[in-house]
Order: sequence, then C-alpha cells, then structure tokens
Amino acid sequence: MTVRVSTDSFDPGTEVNAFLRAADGAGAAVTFTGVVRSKPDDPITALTLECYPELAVNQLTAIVEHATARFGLLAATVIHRYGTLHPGEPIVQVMTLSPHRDAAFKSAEFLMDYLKTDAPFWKQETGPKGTHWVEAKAEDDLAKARWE
Amino acid sequence: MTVRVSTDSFDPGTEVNAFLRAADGAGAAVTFTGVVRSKPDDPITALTLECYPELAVNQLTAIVEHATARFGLLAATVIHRYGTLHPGEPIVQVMTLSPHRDAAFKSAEFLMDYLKTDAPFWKQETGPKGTHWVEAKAEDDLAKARWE
Amino acid sequence: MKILYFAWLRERLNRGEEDVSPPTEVATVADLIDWLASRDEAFAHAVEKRTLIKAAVDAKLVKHDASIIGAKTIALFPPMTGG
Amino acid sequence: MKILYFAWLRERLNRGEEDVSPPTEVATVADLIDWLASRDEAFAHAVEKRTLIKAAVDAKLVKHDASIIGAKTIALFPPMTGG
Repeated sequence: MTVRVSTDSFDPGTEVNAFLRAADGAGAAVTFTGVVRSKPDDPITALTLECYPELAVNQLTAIVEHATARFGLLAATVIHRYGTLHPGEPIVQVMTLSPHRDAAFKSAEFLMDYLKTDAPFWKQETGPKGTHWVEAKAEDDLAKARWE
Repeated sequence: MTVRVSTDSFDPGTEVNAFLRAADGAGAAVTFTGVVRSKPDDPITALTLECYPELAVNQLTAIVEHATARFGLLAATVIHRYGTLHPGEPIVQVMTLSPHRDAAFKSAEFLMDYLKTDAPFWKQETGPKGTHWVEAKAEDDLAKARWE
Repeated sequence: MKILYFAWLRERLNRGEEDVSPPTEVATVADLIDWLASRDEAFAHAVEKRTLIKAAVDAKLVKHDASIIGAKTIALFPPMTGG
Repeated sequence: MKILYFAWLRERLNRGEEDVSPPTEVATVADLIDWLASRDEAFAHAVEKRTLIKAAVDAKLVKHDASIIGAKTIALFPPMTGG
C-alpha cells in the first residue's frame, strides 16, 4: 500500500510498471490517471492545487486501507500532486491490484470517488478570464454516497 | 482508436504513456491490465492463448467502436497477446480516455466484459498436473449481460 | 469452402482446417454442422453439445441460423476465453 | 492553539495561519468558529454558510461537534476539490 502526496511530477507509465512488478499472483490491475484538462470552450493555462499535506496523507491512507479491506485488494497505490500544473500534466493516479477484474475496477472507482470529496486538495484554475477556485460538485458527493 | 492482436510482448507502462500523449483536452484515463495469474493452490507454468487473428481484429474493432459511441470516448485502445505466456506477463490491456472519470471507468469495464466472451481467444493452462483448456465462465456471460 | 477449427475442437478433430464441398442444400451453419457430423463420427461426437459450438463466416461472428451461401471460410470453435 | 486556513478561506482572511488562545468554554469546532467570528467581522462573513466550512483537528477530519480540547492544530477550509 502506497500513498504519495508531492509537488513532484510523476510519470504515469513508470508508476504502472513499478506497480505491476509487485503483481505476484495477481490477475487484474486497474489504473486511473487524471490529467489537467483544458476545455475548448473554457481554456485554462494553469491549474494550481493547494494541499494540506499532513491531512492528505492521513485521509488517503485511511481511504486506501478501507478499499483494501472492502475489496480484498493485493495492492493499491495513490499518487496525488499539488502545486501549479499545466494542461496535459497528470494530477492523480490510482492503481489497484486484485485476483479479479471486478474488484480491481470497483476499488479504483471507490478510491477516486472518496478522494474527490475527502482528500484536502483545492483546485484553482487560471485562464484568459483570470483565476478562480473550482467549486465542489454535488455530483461528487453523490458518486461517493453510492458506496455507503 | 487502436486494436492490436499480436504474439509480441508489450510493455504496459510504455503503452499507457503513448496513450496519454494523445490526451489532448481529456481529463480521465482508465487502464486495465490483465496479467497471467498463477494461483498458489493451483500453480501454472505457462498460459497458451490460441487465437483466430482475423476474427479477433474484427470483433475487437466492433467492440471498441461500440464503446466509443456509447460512452462518448475520446480514445480507446485494446492490446491482446496470444501464443505462450508465463506468470506475470501481461496478456491484455484496455485503455479509455474521456472528459469524465465515470465514462472512462464504465467503458473500460464494458470493453473487458465484451472482450472476455466475444473475442476469439482460447486459453490453455500448463501446470504440474499437465495441460488443460480453460472453461468459459457463466459469470463472464452475466458480466456482459448487464450492459444489454 | 474452407473450414477452420480452434482450441479443443481442433484437438479432438486432430486438424486445424480442411476443405469441403457441401451440397447446395447445406445453406446455414447449422446445416453445415449436421452435414459434417453425418460424414465423421469423431466430429459428430465433438459437436454433440451444439451450444458449445460457436461459428464465424468469413471472419464475422454469426449464429447457427446464419447463411453460408457464397462463404469462403467458416470457423467453428468452443466458447471464447480471452482477456 | 494554531489555526490553519486553506483555499478561498485563507484568501478572504488574508492569512494562512494564526495562533489563538480561546477561553476554556470553547470546547468544539463549532464553538471555535463562533468565537473566531465574534472577534473578527471578516471571519464572520467568510464562514456565514457554515456547511461550506470543513474542519480538521490535529490532521484528522472531523465534524463541527468534535472536541478541540487539548488540540494543537485546527484547520478550517472549504469543501475539497482534489482528484
């Protein structure tokens, strides 16, 4: 089980391979990679993530332990960046490993849904119109609620 | 949209990075990697996949086109190996790219569920007890049926 | 017309392909399986459980009621187990 | 006791942290927010919608009824938007 919260950039493929090398006996790995997104109708030049690192590590560790127990995972990793990022850069990567594909998929979704609402990161977008804080979405609360 | 059916090995991380480089404007990428699995209580030394390549390409192309339309994907890739593989080697990788994480997750699950029952590969396991054909699982038909 | 066999069907028949010339009344996959079974006891035994036999006509997955008229290649095989 | 502020709450207050010494009857997160609001109009305005204020006590996420007795660090912040 690995949780990493850092301003350092990470390479998605390198992380996938490192994770799979631990795949002794496992059949199914699911990786979610979140990339800074610039919408054509609402372009951004930068995304700044503010973070409370100590709480982030505590929260992500609890979420990963919960997912590991609930879905019987063999391994799970969460990597989350903060600081200033640009379109195309990876923000977050969640990886889960299970003997079965269903548990690998479900647990990765579960981790992302919890992480969205329960991990202390705050996004600020910078674009041609200036800088604004991204508002929390009600749909993210709903996505989390379906696991309860 | 990419479909690759080959006896060549592939590197999961290299494929993820190549896929993400096409992620112009997208926010969410999901990767499923299936690895040859040796169960502790039923170890295998080799997994041989037989394939009808021409039909496999036709079927996988149709499945990927279906998923792309149904889930509004920006990109999707399926890589499937055949021939003789060993425990720990990747067999299959499915990657989906969407503006939204829900569509990326759902479409990757959809692709795997269809691929399991509708792509012409046949697995043969070799272990201490000899060689046998893997039987099709009723649960795979059920997993597919939930999308209908 | 070429027939391809895969997996345990190929092994039981001891051949991966063969060329056949069925009579014109053999119009569907089901007809073809019946006709092949009528010529060959090993084949008849291998396809006894018809639900375990899948088929493709010219590299297109089809059901047993599909036409084989004009087809060049018919594949017969067990349920698929990829992924 | 140290108070940390994040995101737009930090911006509106124009400070990321401060040291405070609330009286002993300030026993919960809710009490603390009320007490801070009573001292500072800008703070009172920023936390007007209490449901938009989340809290952590010593790097543990808590509800507003959680105790702050003996706590070293309290963090107050808007709903999280990571991932």
